[in-house]
Amino acid sequence: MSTETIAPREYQIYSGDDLRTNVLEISMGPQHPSTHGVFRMDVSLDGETVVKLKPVFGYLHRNHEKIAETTSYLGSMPYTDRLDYFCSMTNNWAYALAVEKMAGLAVPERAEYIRVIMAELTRLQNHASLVGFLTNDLGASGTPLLYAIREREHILDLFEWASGARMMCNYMRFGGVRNDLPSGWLAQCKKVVDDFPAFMDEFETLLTGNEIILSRCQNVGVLPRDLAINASITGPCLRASGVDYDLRKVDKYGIYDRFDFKVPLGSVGDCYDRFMIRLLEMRESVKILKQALATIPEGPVNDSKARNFRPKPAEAYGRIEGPKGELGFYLVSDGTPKPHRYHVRPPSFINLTVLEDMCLGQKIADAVIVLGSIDIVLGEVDR
Amino acid sequence: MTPINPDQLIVQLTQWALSFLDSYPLVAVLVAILLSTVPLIAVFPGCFAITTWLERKGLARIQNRIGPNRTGPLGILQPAADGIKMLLKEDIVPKTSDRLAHFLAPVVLMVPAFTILSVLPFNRNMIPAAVDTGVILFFALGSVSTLAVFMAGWSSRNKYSLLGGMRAIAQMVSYELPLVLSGVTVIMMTGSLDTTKIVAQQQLSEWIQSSNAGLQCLGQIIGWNVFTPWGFAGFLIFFVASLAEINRCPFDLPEADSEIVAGHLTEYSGFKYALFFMSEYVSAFAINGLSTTLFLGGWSGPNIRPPWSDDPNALLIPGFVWFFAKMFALMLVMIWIRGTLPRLRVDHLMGFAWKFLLPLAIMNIFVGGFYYYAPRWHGIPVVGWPIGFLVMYLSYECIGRLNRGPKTAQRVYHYAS
Amino acid sequence: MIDLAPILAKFPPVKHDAAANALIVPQALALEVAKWLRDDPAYRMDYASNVAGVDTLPVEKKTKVKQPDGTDKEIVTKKPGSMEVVYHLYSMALKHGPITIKQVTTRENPVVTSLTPIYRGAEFQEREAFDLYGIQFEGHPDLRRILMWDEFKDFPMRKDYVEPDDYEYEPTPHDAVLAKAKAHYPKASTSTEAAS
Amino acid sequence: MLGIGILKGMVVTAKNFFGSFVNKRLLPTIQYPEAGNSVTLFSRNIPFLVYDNDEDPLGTMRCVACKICEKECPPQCIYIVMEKDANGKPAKRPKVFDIDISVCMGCQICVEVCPFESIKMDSTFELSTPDRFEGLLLKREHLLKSNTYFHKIHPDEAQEVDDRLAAKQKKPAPTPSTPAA
Repeated sequence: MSTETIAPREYQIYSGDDLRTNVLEISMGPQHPSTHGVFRMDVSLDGETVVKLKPVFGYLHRNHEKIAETTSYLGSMPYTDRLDYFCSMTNNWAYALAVEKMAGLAVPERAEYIRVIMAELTRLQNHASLVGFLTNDLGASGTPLLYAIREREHILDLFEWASGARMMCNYMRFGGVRNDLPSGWLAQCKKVVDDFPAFMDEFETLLTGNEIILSRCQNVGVLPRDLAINASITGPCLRASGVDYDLRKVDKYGIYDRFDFKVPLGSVGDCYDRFMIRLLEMRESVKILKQALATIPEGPVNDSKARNFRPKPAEAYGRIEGPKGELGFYLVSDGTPKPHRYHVRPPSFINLTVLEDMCLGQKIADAVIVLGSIDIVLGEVDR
Repeated sequence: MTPINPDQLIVQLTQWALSFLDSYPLVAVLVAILLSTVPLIAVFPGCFAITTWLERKGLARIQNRIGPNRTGPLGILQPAADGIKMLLKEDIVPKTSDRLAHFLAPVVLMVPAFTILSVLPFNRNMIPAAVDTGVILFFALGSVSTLAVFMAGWSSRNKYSLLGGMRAIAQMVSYELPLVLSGVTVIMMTGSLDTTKIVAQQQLSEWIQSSNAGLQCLGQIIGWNVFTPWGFAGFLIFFVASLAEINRCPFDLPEADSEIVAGHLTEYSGFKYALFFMSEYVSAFAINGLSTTLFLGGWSGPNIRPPWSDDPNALLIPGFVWFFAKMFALMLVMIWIRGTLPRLRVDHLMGFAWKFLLPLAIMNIFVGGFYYYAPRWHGIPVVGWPIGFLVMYLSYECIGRLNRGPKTAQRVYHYAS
Repeated sequence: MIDLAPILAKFPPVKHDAAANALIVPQALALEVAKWLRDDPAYRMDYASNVAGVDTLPVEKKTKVKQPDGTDKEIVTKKPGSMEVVYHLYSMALKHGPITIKQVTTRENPVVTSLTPIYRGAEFQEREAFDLYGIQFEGHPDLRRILMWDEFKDFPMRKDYVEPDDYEYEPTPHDAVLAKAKAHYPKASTSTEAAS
Repeated sequence: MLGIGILKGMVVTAKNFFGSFVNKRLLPTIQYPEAGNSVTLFSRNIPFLVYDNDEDPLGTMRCVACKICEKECPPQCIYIVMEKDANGKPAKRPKVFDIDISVCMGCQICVEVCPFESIKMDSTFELSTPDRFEGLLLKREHLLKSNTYFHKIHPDEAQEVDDRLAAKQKKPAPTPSTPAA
């Protein structure tokens, strides 16, 4: 690696004496069909080619961190649902993990299994819908997305059954989960997980070989390995660039060391790799789910002491491998029931750092799919 | 009194009506014009309404949805509801737009869309304008739509619209070439630009004249151009190019919603938008009608003589039924494609036209020439057919491979140890 | 846990905060330490995971101590406030971590050294700390507001931040909210007030 | 061959097109409101207050106005005023119990912290109203619902709660637990 940071590339506009063109500045968003929420890109175009791109966000900013600092530790849990509203289960887990790390709470065995099951189900539905949204950005009129949403409904039904809500689950608690799984839940979950590979096959037949997707995604929005590391990219985007860094393997948080799964790696780091890595990760998640469902023990699901506790002055940084990347919570306690500092490290926020680098010199249509392949959720970017 | 011929009923009725005006030739001409244009203006918007309903229902089913089902049984009144909604919407014109061009664009798009319908033979003796150079007229008038789209894009004073307009020009001009060249093969074989002659050429008249009902029926089908190697390749090229010409998915770049919002349509609303929308569908019908005429035998179809008639030209099922059936079948394929495929990128689009379709279309002309002169055995093209097919297949493979290049390929993924 | 002794030995001004297991790095040295941490083969801390600003208000604690003569004497202990920027560094190459480094500065004039020249990944998070805490990062290539709009003047994450009084009507105002509502809508009496 | 991937994709969509006419799995839409809604026995939406006896809702409401839920509610949407009897002594009953459902996010934390099992989650959802302010402010009268209703919407949970309360009754006089920090 070089000694200095990898600076953004510059795009040179041809400016011969005989040819003079003007740069077209377009403000894509916040109301635009494909900016995944209220996200804005200030794009400068040379014809159709992107010469400058600045991401602008904050339209959904509600100062989540400040709210958390004025409420109790438990009171922030439902707010974490609303960070990345696609993956409330993993958000809950990341926060619970940070608090457990800070306060030294233990999690019962069954609760750990439930957490793994919920997190992997979340990963399945997030990746499936992301691939759907990506194809929407590519211009498919919603067909793959609706197939993904069809499958996602089954997973959301499971979430609702366990937690009472489909998206804002608010299910994990410090030292466990809120309530035990209802009877019959595990059997239904097994059925959903067993049905999932059939959907994956259909999905892959529909998408992976399609010549238009191949030509649109391959060698577009390349994120080099060194830049990916230097810019703190995490999650599938990082692994698509060929870096073997999956927190489930590195940190082995929870009980991930008990499961047998593999980490798929890309080689080029383009949109197609990011897209394929997600499809492959879904297959691995199905594997984890099958193992977890087969071995889940009986027992308590939460630590009754963990309610309404008052942590000692301490600080902790807890992180998990969310579907979008490393989701971390940095907590500082000063001994009061409210956190002194509560900071979220949102993966989609930091993954946007390299958006400009990936889009420069590409067409405007590519900028849209590069953004789609990063997988951002504005609830998390803006907080 | 000739026996009733269901096929020619409408034509006969028209002639009967006009016979009253024999003494007023000027009025007769005017009435004749009205009688051939009014049905076009009445029928095709109806077809447009049915197609929007079909598209919404079909896409919905492809996507595992139900589709519109609240307006009437099966949502059949949805087009009417859409229409009412569209007409009641406020007509918004951007302040800085070029008002005249902004107003004219939908009109300029609509007029040629309807005009080109007039050279399509819907049935025997049923062609609104029997022009000797029908195909030329079709292409010439059809390309006016490029101008309309650019007018819309430029006059809106919206950057997305401008990009859409520029894309539209590049795309339509490029795809005109393979479109025309694949049609040229048919013109070459027929030796005429007259659409009625092109249809007649696709009918095996000896078989139809014979007394065997099976042969009569088969003779209406077997001669379609699409069953020859050059016709098949030409049909595919023509169909793909026509998708681009009418901005249908996967070539809907001028109105690519995920990239440039709605392209040239971004600043249109209300009635003007409805006109745009309808014109696009009418041009889709027109171009599908032309590809039906050129390659799918026009109005001819599996048809037999009515039992009461000895006239070799009398047919039980009117020809325009077959014509519309084929046209709608092509529309359904377009809907199916729309439900499946993502959009191309602008440079791929150009590459596809110039580096893939154009060479193939030129190759197809040579194959057509070879087929024409290749020796036949009892009129059956024993040499021309297989060799023509082989050449077209090989050139498809080769040009396809040359275009794909080493860059895009299925990849093998590895797992971290 | 990573052995921090070599860093402390190499950079004597760097202090170790045992409670948080963090390195307190003086601003002048921050770039150098970060670069060394990134490139040293034993550490290879190539991944700046988390960057967070922390604001601590000055604390004034009054304790009464009984004097030998029986009277109470108040002892006032003052803890000065501080502004910190915390970096959590990990290594993707060696898969270990974290090393927490902190730059501590004053609340009145918060200036620290930006680590963006070493870690591109810190770019947005430092901008966020600038936006919400008003911490100036020296050497940051593009220090602009990121979440708040450009015209916004205040720093909302600071502990002494006072919300502006652009209060929106809420049907259940009570306590602090009620006071604010009363100030904002002097005449309007809310339904709950009437009920209670 | 160029185009094979596209053709395969078209076969998939064609299968889904025809499958949607025969396979229920391929047409998962529920026609609300004719074919029922998607509320399950586990859905939670907004809180309600439980009372035991249908004859006397106000007399048998479980809430004692301890204000724990008001304190713990993350978006601060609950407002409670305790009732005072004739002598000005606090009666263990709320006089005002308002929930602003335009603020409530249905997180269920009030249910978790309530020591008296008096606030539970409802599953109604058709609460839209043209009145943005008063219409979305649910008062004590709106919120009070019987235990029978609770049994109807969440039978398992209601049974558990009843069992817990019965066990508590057996024990000598329960002391209301103090609000935790």
